[in-house]
Formats: sequence, C-alpha cells, structure tokens
Amino acid sequence: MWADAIVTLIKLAVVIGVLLTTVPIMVWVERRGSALIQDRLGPNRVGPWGLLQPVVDAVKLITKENLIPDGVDHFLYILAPFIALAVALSTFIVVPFGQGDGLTLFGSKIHGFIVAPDLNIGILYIFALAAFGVYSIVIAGWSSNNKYSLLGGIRSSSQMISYELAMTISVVGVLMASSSFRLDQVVMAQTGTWLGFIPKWNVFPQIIGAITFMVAAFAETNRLPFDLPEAEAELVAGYHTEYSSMKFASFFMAEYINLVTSSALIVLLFFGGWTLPGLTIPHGWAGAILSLVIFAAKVAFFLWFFVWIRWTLPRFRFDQLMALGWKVMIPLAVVNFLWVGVAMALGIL
Amino acid sequence: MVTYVFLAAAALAIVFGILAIAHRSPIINVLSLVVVFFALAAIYAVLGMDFLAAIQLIVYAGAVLVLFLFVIMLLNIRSVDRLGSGRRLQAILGALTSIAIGAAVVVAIATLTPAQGAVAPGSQGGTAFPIGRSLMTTHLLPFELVSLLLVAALVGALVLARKETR
Amino acid sequence: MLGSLWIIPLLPLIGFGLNLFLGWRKARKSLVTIAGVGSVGLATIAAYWAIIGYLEQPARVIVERYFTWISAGKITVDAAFQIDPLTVVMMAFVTFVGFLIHVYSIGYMHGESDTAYARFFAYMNLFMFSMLVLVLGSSLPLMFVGWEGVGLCSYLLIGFYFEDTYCAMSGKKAFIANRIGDVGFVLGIFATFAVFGSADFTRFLPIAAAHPQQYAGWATAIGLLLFVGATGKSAQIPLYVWLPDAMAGPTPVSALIHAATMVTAGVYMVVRCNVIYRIGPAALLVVAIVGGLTAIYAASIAVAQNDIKKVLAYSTISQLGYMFLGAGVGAFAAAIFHVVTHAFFKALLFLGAGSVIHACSGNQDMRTMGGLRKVMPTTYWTFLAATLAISGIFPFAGFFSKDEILGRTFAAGASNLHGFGWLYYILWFLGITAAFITAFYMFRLVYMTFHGEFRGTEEEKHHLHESPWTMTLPLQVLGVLSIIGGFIGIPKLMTGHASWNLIEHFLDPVVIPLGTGHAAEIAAGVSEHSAGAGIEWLLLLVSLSIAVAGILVARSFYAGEHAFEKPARFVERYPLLYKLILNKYYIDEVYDKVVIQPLYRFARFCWKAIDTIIIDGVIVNGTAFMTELTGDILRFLQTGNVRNYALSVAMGVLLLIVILW
Amino acid sequence: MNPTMIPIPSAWILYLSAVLFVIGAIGVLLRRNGISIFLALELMLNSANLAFASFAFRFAGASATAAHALNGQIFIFFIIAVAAAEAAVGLALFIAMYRRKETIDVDRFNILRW
Amino acid sequence: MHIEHLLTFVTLGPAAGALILAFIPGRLEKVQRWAALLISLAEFALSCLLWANFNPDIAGFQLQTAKVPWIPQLGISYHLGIDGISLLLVMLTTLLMPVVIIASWRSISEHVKAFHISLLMLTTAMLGAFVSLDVFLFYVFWELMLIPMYFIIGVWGGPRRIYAAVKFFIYTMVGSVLMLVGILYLAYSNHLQTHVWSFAYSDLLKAGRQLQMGHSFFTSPQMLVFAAFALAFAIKVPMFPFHTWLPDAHTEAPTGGSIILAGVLLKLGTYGFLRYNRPMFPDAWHAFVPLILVLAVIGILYGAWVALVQPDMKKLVAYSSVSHLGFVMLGLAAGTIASTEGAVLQMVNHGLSTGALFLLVGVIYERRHTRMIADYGGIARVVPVYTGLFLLVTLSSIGLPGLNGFVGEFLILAGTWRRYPVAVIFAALGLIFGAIYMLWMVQRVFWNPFTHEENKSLKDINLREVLAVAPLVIFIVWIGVHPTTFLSPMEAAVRSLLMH
Repeated sequence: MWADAIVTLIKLAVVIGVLLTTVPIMVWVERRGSALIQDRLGPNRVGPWGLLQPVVDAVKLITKENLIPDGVDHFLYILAPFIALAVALSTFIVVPFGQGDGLTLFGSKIHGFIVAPDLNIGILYIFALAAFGVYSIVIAGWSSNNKYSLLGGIRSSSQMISYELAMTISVVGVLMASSSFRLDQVVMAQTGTWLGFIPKWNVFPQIIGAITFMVAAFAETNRLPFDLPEAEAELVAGYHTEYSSMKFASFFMAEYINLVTSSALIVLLFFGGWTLPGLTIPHGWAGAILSLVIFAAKVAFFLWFFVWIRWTLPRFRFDQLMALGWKVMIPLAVVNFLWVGVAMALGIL
Repeated sequence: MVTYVFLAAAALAIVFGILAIAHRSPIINVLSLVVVFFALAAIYAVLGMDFLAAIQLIVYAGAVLVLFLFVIMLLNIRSVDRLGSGRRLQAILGALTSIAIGAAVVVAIATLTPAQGAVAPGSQGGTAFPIGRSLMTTHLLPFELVSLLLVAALVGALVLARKETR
Repeated sequence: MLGSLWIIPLLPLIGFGLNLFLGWRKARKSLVTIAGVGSVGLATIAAYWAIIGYLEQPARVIVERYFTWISAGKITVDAAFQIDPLTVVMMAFVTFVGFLIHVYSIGYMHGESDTAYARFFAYMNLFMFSMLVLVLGSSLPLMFVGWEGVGLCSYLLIGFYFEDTYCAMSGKKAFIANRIGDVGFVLGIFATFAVFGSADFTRFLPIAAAHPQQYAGWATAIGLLLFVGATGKSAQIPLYVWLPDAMAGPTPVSALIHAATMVTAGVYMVVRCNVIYRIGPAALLVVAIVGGLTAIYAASIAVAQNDIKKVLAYSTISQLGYMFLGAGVGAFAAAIFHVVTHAFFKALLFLGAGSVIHACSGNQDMRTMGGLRKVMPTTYWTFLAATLAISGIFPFAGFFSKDEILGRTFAAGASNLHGFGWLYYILWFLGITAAFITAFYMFRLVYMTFHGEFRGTEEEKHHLHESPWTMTLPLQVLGVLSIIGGFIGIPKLMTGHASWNLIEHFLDPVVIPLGTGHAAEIAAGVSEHSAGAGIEWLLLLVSLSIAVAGILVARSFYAGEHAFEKPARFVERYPLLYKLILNKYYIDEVYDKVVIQPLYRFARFCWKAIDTIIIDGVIVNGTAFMTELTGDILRFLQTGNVRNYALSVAMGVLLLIVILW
Repeated sequence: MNPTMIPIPSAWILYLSAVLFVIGAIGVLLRRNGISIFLALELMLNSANLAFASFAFRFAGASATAAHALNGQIFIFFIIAVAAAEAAVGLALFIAMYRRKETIDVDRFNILRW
Repeated sequence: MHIEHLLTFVTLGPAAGALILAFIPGRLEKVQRWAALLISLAEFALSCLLWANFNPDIAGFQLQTAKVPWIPQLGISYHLGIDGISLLLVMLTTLLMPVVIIASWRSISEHVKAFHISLLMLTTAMLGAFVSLDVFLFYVFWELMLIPMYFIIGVWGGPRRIYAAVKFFIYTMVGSVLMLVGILYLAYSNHLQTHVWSFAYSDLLKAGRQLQMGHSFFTSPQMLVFAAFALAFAIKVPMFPFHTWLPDAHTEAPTGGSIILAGVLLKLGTYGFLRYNRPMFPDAWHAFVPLILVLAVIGILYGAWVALVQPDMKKLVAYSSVSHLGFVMLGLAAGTIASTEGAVLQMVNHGLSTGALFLLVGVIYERRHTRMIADYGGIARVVPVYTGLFLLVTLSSIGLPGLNGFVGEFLILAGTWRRYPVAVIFAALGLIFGAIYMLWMVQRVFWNPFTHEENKSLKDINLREVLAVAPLVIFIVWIGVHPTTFLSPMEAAVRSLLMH
C-alpha cells in the first residue's frame, strides 16, 4: 500500500516541478515573443538572450516589501492568492502527459503518467476546480477595498462563469465520442483514422467544438483578447492592483499554470494527446518517453499560440465580451454537441 | 485509511459549519460554507459517489455560492448582526428547539441496526455512466421537470432582480 | 215549501248580493228598497208557507240534509236544515218583525247617501240570512255559522257610521265580546263531538235524553260552555258591555238586532239544548242565577240613564235576564213565550224611540225632550201600549209572559228544585223587584219624553213632526201585537183548560222526556208540579200591584207640576249611589283597566322584550357577535414576523416527531 | 459481483447529517440577515442530502435493494438542481427586497401583520 | 300525454320557463312579464290536469315518475310521486304563482327579468320539495329554494333587505344543515341493515323506524335524528322560538315575495313534519308531542299578542302567520285524523288568506308607499271596493264560519279536543286575540275619522289587482262553503300516514 503512496508522491513532485519551471520559461517566452511580434529586442541583458530575466524578476518580487494596505479585509486579502495558486496546481493531477500503462518503477506498477490514475470523473474534476478559480478573483477584488479592484473582480468572475459554460458544453462533444471522463481514455479514442485518411483527432470531426473550447480557454485564463479585468489601461491592474510582492507573484504563477493546463487540455481533447497519426507507440519506457516528447511538443506549440494571439488581437470591450460568450459561444457549442450526437447516431463518427 | 478521511472531512464540515452560521462577516460565512461543501464532496467521493461529489462541487460550491458572493457584494453587506441578536426569547427558544430536534433524530438513528455500507455495485468505473443512463431512462420525467423548473427559476430570478425600468 | 227550506235564508242572501251590486253601481234608493225589503218580504212569505206546511203534517221534526259540509275522520257536519215547533215560533217572529223593521228603516234611513243606503240594506239582508241559518240550522256547527254571521252583521251595522270613532270602536267591541262568547260556544261544540260523536240536534239530544246519568257530568260542562256563548250573544252579566254601546248604530238596527232577534239567540240555544241542561242540573242553576242577577242589575242601571236608547238597551238586558231565569227554572216554553212577546214590544219601543229621535233631528238625550205627546200622537200611543206591556199590566203581552216566568220561579222555589228551593225564592224576589224597577224606569222614560213641556232648543221645537206612514205603520202593527200577543200563552189558571195555552202546548215536543232514573223526576217535578190555584192567583195579584206601584212612583217623580224635584232630592241625598248607577258601576273602566290595558302592556312586553331583545338580540345577533369576537382573538397569532413563523414551524416539527414516536 | 465494502459505519454519516442539520436550524432561527438565513438553509439542505447519501450507501450493501442503489444518488442530484433554482430565485427576491427597504433584516418585513 | 311524465312536467316546467325567459332580452320588460304569466298559468293548468288524474282512494304515492338513477353509487335517484297532501300544496303553489306575477306587475320595475326567473326557479324548487320521493332530492330542492328567495328579498326588498335576506338565509341554512346530517345518518343506518346505499323515501322510512330509542335524549339515535329534522322544519314553520326571521323577511320582501314566502314556503315546514318526522320516527314523535303542543300553543298566543301591538301592517300579518301556523302544528301534534286533515287544510287556507292579505297590503303600499297603520284612517270612504275585499279576507283569516279559516280551525280544534282538551282551551283564546288584532287594525285603517289628507287621493283597487285577488277569494269562499272537495283527496293519504 505504501508503494502506491510513494509513486504518487514522486509523480506529484515531478508534475509540480515541471509546472513551476515552465512558469519562468513562459514569462521569458512571453516577453521575447511580444518583443519579436512588436519588432523589438526584449530582455537580453541578464544571461544569454535574457534567459535569466525571469529569475531576476522572481527575486525582485520575492524581496519586495510585503505591503498590506489598511482598510483591507485582512484575512481574505491574504487568502485570495493562495486559493488561486492551490486551484491552479491541483487541476493537473488528472492530466495524463504520456502513455504509461504497464510501466513499473521500483518493482511496483505505476499506472500511467497521471497523478491520480483511478479518478474516473477526470474532466468533471477539472471543471469543479475551475469554478473555484472564480473565488480567488472575487475575494481579491472584494477584500482589497478598492473600487477598481472590486469592479475588476466582478467583471472577471462573470466573464469566467459565462465562458465556463461554453467550455463545458463544447467538451461534452468530445466526451460523447470517447464515452468516458478519463482523459487517457479520450486520447485512446483518438487513435486511428476517421473516414479513412483523416487522423481520428477530435479537432477534425468537431471543429466547431474545438474552436469554442479554445476561445473559452482564452477567456478562462484571462488571456489577452479577454484580459479586460486586469487591463492596465482602464482598471489599473484589475483585481490584483493592491497586491504586491509574493502575493502578486502567486497570482501571476497561477495564471501561467492555468495557461499550461488549458493548452494541455486542448492537446489531449482535440489534438490526439501524445499520438501521432500512423505512429504506434511501443510499450515500455521507450514508448512512454516518446509519448511524453510528442505531448510536450504539442503543448509547447499551443503555449506559443497563446502568446502569439495575445500580442496580435485587440482587446474586447466588456459588453462585446459577454455578448460573444452568451450569444455566440454557447449556441455554437450546443450546435457542435448536436452535430456529434447526430453523427454518432448515424455512425459517421 | 478511508475512515480517517471520513472523520477528517466530518470534523472539517462541523467546524466550518458552525463558522458558516456564526461569523459576522457574510463573506467568511460563504467561504466556510464552501469548505463545508468541499468536505461533503469528499465524503461523497469516499462513499463511492464520485459523480455526485463532482456535481456538488460544480453546482453548489462553484455556482450557487458564487451567486451568494455576488449578491453579498452587490448589496455591500459589510457585517451582519451577531447570532441571536434581537428578540432574545425567540433566539433561545429557537436554539433549544433545533437542538431538541437534533437530539430526537440522533436518538432515532441510535435505534437503527448498525450496518456496514458499500459502494453501489456496478459503479466500479465511476457512477457517472449508470446515473447518466438511468437519468435518461427510468428517471426521464423528473429530469425533464427539473429542467423546466430551472428555466422557470432562471426567468423568475431575472424578472425579480431586474431594476424597475418603467 | 217544506221540501226546500234553503230558499228561506237564500232570499235575503240574494238581497245582500243585489244590494252590494247596487251600492257599487250607486243605484237609486228605490231600487235598493225593492231589493232589500222585497227579499225579506218574500222570505217571510216563504217562511209562513213552510210553517203552514209543517203544521198540516203530523211529523214532529223534519230534517233536510243537502250536502256534507265538513267531514274528516270522526267529525262530520252536514249542511242541513230542520224544522220543529221551536223553529216555527222563532222563524215566525224573526221574519215578521224583521220585515216590519225593514219597512220602518226605509223611512228612517232616507236621509243617508245612496251608497250608504244600499250598504245598510245589504247588511240588514245579510243579518236576516244569518239569523235564519241560526234558527234553521240542524246542528250546533251550522247554528254556529248563523251565530257568528249575526255577530258579523251586528259589527257591520253598529259600525255603520264608521266615520265616527265611537261607532267604529263600539262595533269592534261588540264583535270581540261576541267572539269571546263564541269561543265558549265552539268549545261546547267540540265537547259535544267528543262526548256524543255528533253535534246534530236530532242525534245527540236523544242520546243524552236516553241515559241521563251517564252523560250528567259532561252535560253540565257542555251546558256551561254553550251558556258562555249565550251570555256573549244575549248580553248577560259578564259579557253584556257591548249592548249599551251597540246603540251607536242606527235605531232600526238596535230594534232588529239588539232587541228582537240576535240577542234572543242565546235563549233559543238554551231552549234548543234543554235536554243537556236538564240532565246537568248545575248548568241550569247557573243559567237561572245569571238570568236573575242580570235582570235586577241591568234594571238598576236603566233607572239613571238619560239617553233614550241606553234606557231601552238596559231594559232589553234586564228582560233577557228574565228569559234566562225562566229557562233556568225549567220553564222553557215560558222563556220562549217571553222572547216572542218581548220581541213585539221591545221592537215597538225602539222604533218609537227611533221616530222620536228622528223627530228631534238626532238628539237622544231625554232631558232635552218632553211634551211630544201632542206632536206625535200615534208614536205616543203605540209607545204607551208597549210600555204597559213591558211593565206587565194585565191585558198586555208582557204581563202574561213575565208572570208565567215569575210563577214558575216561585213554583221551583216551592218544590225545592234540585234542593235549592231557597235560592229560587231569592230569584223570585229579585224578579219581583226588577219588575217594579222596570215599570218605574219605563214610565220615567214616557213621562220625560212625552209629557211636560219640550225642553229642547227652539229650532228643534219647530222641527218636531210626526214620522211618515212607512214608520208609523209598523209601530201600529207592533202596537196591536204587543196588546193581543199575550193571549197566545194564557195560563190554564185563567181559562181553565191547558190546551188554550197555545205556546206551552205547542212547544211540548221540544222538551224531550228524559229516560229512566232519578233525573226524570227532577224534570217532572219542574214542569207539572205547580202550587195550588190559590197561590197562583196570589202571585198574579202581587206582580200586578208591583207594576202599578212602579208606575205611580214614576208619576210622582217625573209627571205633574213639580216634576223632577223628587229625583233631584234623591240625587242630593245619595250622590255617590247616583253617580255609581249613572256610570254603569264603572264596569267598562274596570274591564279596560283589568283586561285590556294589561293585555296591551304584556303584548308590548312580548314584542319588545322577548322578540327583539331576547331571541333576536341575544341568540341571533349574539352568535354573530361571538364569531366576530373569536376572529379578533385569533388575529393576534399572525405576528407578521417571519422568524416567528419559522420558530413555530420548527416547534411543530419537534412536536410531530415526539408524537409520531 | 459483491459490492466492495467500505469500512465506514453508515450510522456515523447520519450523526454527521443530524449535527449539520442542527447547526443549519440554529443558523436559520437565530440570524436576522436574510442572506445568512439562506446560507444556513443551504446547509440544512445539504445535511438532508448527506442523510440520503448515507442511506443509499447503507442499502447499497444489502443485496436486495442493489438495483435501486443509484436512486439515492439520483435523488440527491435532483435536490441539488432544485436547490440551485431555489437559491437563484431566493437571492433575486432578496435583491428586490433590498431595493425596496434598503435592508434585508427579516424582522423589518412584517407588513403581513394583522 | 304520458301520465308518468306529468309530474316531471309540472315540477320542472317552471325551470324550463325560466330558461326560456333567460333568452328573452332584458329590456323587453312587457314580454318578460307576459311570458312569466303565461308560463305560470300553463303551470296551473298542468296541475289541474294532475288533480284530474289523481285518484283519491289510493293511499300511497301515485302518478310516480320512472325512478331515474341520479347518483347510482349512493342510491340517489330522481323519483317523484304525489299523494293527497302534496297534491293540495302543489295546487296552492301553482295557484299563487300567477297571483304573485300579476301582483308585482307594477311594483317590480328594475331587473324584471331576474325577478321572474328567480320566481320560476323558486316554483320548481317548491314543487320539487313537495313531490320528491327521494330524500336527497328533497334536500336539494329544499336548499334550492333558499337562493331565489334570498335574491327576491335581497334585491327587490325594502330598506333593511340585506339584513333580512341574510338572516333568513342563515337561519334556514342552520336548520337544514342539521337535517342533512340526519339524512346521512339515516342512509348510513339503512346501509348497515340492507348493505345497499339508498336515499329512497320508502327505504329511509323503514330505517327511521328501526332506529332504537335509548333511555335519555342523547343516547337514542331516533330522538337525535328526529330533533335534527324537527329543528330544520321548526325554523321553517316557524315555531315559537325560531320565528324572528319571519317578520323581518316579510316586511322587507316585495309584495310578490311576501305572498310566496307566506303562501308556500312556510308550509314546507309543516309538510316536512307531516311527511318526515311523523311517519319516520313514530316513537320519537310520541315523546316530542307534548313539547310540540306547548310550543304550538305558545306560538298561537305569542303570535297573536305580538301582532296586537305592531305598528306595521305587514309585520302584523307576519306575526298572524306565526299564530295561524301554531294552529297547524297543534293539529299535527294532536295526530287524530280530523286534526291532521284540518291542519293540512289550514295550511292551504293560510296560504290563501295570508297571501290575499299581503296582496291587499301591497296594493295600498303601491299607492301610499307606507305600511304604517297610523298613516291611514277612514279610507273606507275613499276605497269602498278595496275595503270590502280586505274585510272579506280579514274575516277569512280570523275564522268566520262560512269562510275557509273556520273550517280549518274547527277541524283542528275539534280533532285535538279528544286528546288534549286543555291545549284546545288555550288555543281557542288565540281565536279571540286573532279577532282583536285584525279588527283593531281594520278599524284604525278603514273606519276611524279621515285624518290624513294624502289618503284623499287614494284610487280604489283597479281591475288588475282585483284579477290578482279574485282566484284567492273564490277559493276562500269555496273552501268555506264546500270543503269536502279539498278534504276528500287527502282523506286516504292522511289515514294511511297516521296508521303506523
């Protein structure tokens, strides 16, 4: 019984480690990417091509004075960032990042590259935690006793709730195709081809679902087209204006972890996870490592995709944002859901 | 090991339950209630009802309490009266009655024959599938009615909360 | 005519209908006269035709049944008329006197408007119809129809001048007094039905006569009840109050109804049911006592009256007292004989008074009259004849009938009838004093109105005139009758043979012999046993002298030059007594205080207290108020505070758990 | 297939639900603020759900009612749905109440008085 | 026409008429009145046909309609039948209806259509109550009566009509609700014995007799059920303590309403006693007879006394009804054949004489708009024909021999004498008081000197009003002179009713 515990601990450590390291990389990529898009250099002073810039930022943030403005609801003010970080981290335990059934480590079977292998409700768990994310924003906005942060808090939470709906419905299509909540099952269902030549990735038959999912993902993570709540121009920094040093850092990290989770989900649900058309992944450690590499590549691409979108598209006005969410995204998701249902009934899918 | 999880969750639920009703600040109340729901979801999960746990989290903790938070913020209720303030007699009487009811129920439970519980059979691969199927077959009517109710509630809430525009 | 007796009462009924119609169409008086008087005339002819027919055939009693009037369970009443000696006598004088009075009233009522004239004759005809039904009726209920009919007509006729409150009130008083009597009568009828199973005279009287002991008790009760009716109708002691006030009606009405016919109905009833009274001696005794007392009592009041019609009214009550006294001592024939003779002279007195009032243009107070002898000779002489008759002077009718009754009363005393001989002596003595007073007040009246000088106003004086022939003719006819009327009942004493006493002989069959047993002797004792011839002559002389004494005293009081002194002195010496008599012993006021006022107060109490306050107020509105009250109390449970309700819900749950457990 | 036994005695769950129920009841009866009452109400509702779950859990073990083991869970599912609807309408009501009387102190709304 | 359906036509005829009236537009008031009149006359003709087909020798119910099951589960069926007693009362009802309509020709001016519809509905309800052979059906008609009467008093009545209408309604309702309990208990006890649910009159009759008699009032079911029925009927009669609704209802009801209320509605109480209390609960009846006697005598005397001091003519006549119906109750209580027949006849007589009295009071009310006796005086001079008629009807009401009142009272008192002579003596006093209050009223209204100038302009009774009162007067004299025509039909029925 203890072996399982140790294995899960190891997995957990690996996962957290990977996530935390990707955050500084992403910051760097972000900065360099935006500079590249805006035809400027970006940070290159600290370390080769500015690689150490994020480290230096982190040090700056950590060493900053832990300032708590008065009139703030003390307990909640501190609590908000922790909720954000906790939620972000804990969503990853159901994400399988490689094909690993049948592997054994130290003599005991590790059930695939997934932290909680027998959690049958997979996706549902992610949605549940996504819902918690809203709390951190709301409480942050409310407790910092500042008009703009309150407004920012409310706006971002309402945005997240609306797009959460669209995301859930678009995922349902995928679930119907793979008839299981567990993400590894979803990936298994995407092997093989569809109509002969097209790889059976969900993106092709459920293109609408894929698009709505991605747009919803952008909204969930408050990324640029939808980053109105903390838009610098209008609401200073949205809900985390009053936050500084470590607390601001944790918000920042939570955001990027969510980014990674979202892109992982996109890959798993719509782009066949760690499978490539025509390539069958051998069993054992070699296959596992191969699947891991493929999965990482796809996730990286999408990470870049997020950054890319952020620095190209203009920001939505809030009412347009909400209108898009309710009047466009949700209907589209339902149409996709309908289409999948009909297709399955007719046996096309 | 499972019983320890249950006990922990139970303790958590009771403590935060009291906090949910006693604390003066409504936000703290809501949050402690979130924790209570979290504990309950854990208990459901432990009892093998994982779909239910998920639903509890998504619907209750995720949506309903957010709604509560929204309303509290909208109505800008900074702090609330102390428990049992105003109408002393009624407060005492209320407390006594509730405790009495609780005691009565507890005594009733005591008379039950102790029995060992078990995970519902056939729900090895998660209870989602069997519940989904029965929702669409045996319990179709209630399912449709609830959907109707939800639409009604939606419209009702909208109408009630809308600012009088005439 | 014998086969269809119903024609006799039908004719006046037709007259009534015709007159009503004529009144409505406001026809001329002459038409009304033809209809009114004509119908009564025809009825008289039909009546006498029937009488002659009856006298020719041997049968005692003829009953003609026409249809069953009421029949339910054991109670059956047939619409049937009967004719027997008693009916014959009654019918004879009722129709004849009635007709004369109708003729008289043509003249008397001439001053009225056409409609009133028609209305008067309509009521008179209706009265004749009712009286004939009463007389001809062959069963107590049918007699009762006539009984109440005449009561109704007297109400209508007394209240003829309905404009005047006093007339309307006295009409109502008459009807109610009659009604009280009638209730007694009706109870008597129910008793007869209960005891004998039928109320037909031809059925229940023979049954009673057959076994007197068995029905003695009940007979007394029935007798008394029927007698209550009689007192009401014939104005005896307790219920006589209406007769004096009945004078408010036009004089012919008083003559016809309150002298000749209606008031005698009581005597007729007692005589008709003589069997009942004979087997129930107590009832007979009561009749005698009431008769005697009324005689003396009424006479005493008549002495002090100044209104000419009131004097005659009280004299009628007194004479009726005599008749009941006669019946009371078992001399039924004598009673009927007095009824007949009284009908003649009392009708004459009233009509005479009528013509006097007519002459004095409506004034009835004797003190303002006087000296009419010269102006109205025929009225005076006929009036004098009637006065002599009523006082009981020898050749006149009154003497024979009144003397017969007094004689029989004395005989009853002598033969110690039913062991109350001493009582009958007293009654005889009362009779004699009443006779004296009667003679006194009658001649007082004659002297005050006809003798001396006219004390009225000047314009009345030259208005005095003799009444037209339509009025004086009936007076003369009645005058003759009151003179020779007496001879139909001459006592055996004078003529030596009983058969000449036509009326006695004629009425024998009515007095059915009783069955065996001691009751028989009682009856026998009364009719046959009479004192020796000597005593009878003595009685005759005593009553004659009493009458003459009365006249002389009256003359000394009221005639001659120093008239009116003695009465004035008498008044000064006994002012209290005079005032008492003048105001009729204040009986009316006593009745009013003792009966009528408490009745109103109690009625008002019933209405105000019981009805509105107790039943309505407390119970009905009370419950309404209670419901409202409980509503108010319960209202306080709704505090409106949400938490209260939550608390009560919680407590309810707790309670539920505890109970269910 | 025999259901996997879970070592938690079902009675304890019921005790927990009873305790939660009492806490909820006290919360409802003693608080003056509408929202707090509503929160306590949700708590009571959840205690009821827990009781359902405990009975579902308890009878899932017995073979006789195995077929209906799921019913308990479905019932809770429906309760949650209804509770959500109720919360939505309730809160809308409170907003309307607030707009009218600037407060949602329940004692102030006693127009329904006699 | 099929004899079997005759009764249905008679009973439901007016309702059909009301339906026809409903279709005639309200503003054509003339047409409404004539239509209603024609319907009621047709109704009267039909009931004459009924009389023609009636065979006086048969004791039981005849001309019965087919027993149509209405609520089979409970054994309730639409079943009508008629016997001597109900025949007379049906004739009275159908006679009074045309009189009422003619009487209210001028006085009812607004909502004419509604008035005539409620009148016709009232007729159906009353006829139904008299002829229904199913106790439940009887109860339905009994309740149906209240509604139109409530409207008639409530809408077209005098100033305090609402109070009077409500009081009338609630008063009767309280009684009838208890009766319903009685009926249900009867049906239940019948069910216990025969295991069949039935509300037929014959079945409940048997069930009623089997109810035991305990030693005290509360322990004997028969007494309790008897009391339930008795209360409902006593209120309707009205007997002494329950009469306070009558004067209010009468003074406030319009002329037509009063005629029907006095003419027929009161008879339902006595009819109820005769049809339900007497045969169904014989032992309880004998136990209660002394009480009924006492109340009847009190009713007679109390009614007369209170009538004596009434300032309002209608109230006086109302209280006289209490007195007259006291006689009827006395007749019923005595229970001999003669008294019962007298009672039934007196019911009809009272209907005629009091109906006529209300009609005549209505006539002068229409002219002078006041019912106070004090406002009149000496009007005989101005309205002779009216005086004649009024006098005739007054005499019939106080029981002058030769008119209908006497026959009824004579039979009642003669019949009662054999069993309860003391009661008769007291009741006879009622005769005296009867004469007193009526004649006193007549004197103050007609004879006394002419005081009020307004009376000078009084017009005498016109042809229409004479036409209205004529039928009543004809029957008053007919019953007075030849009552056997009316006594013979009920002979067999009363005999059989009193037999057990």
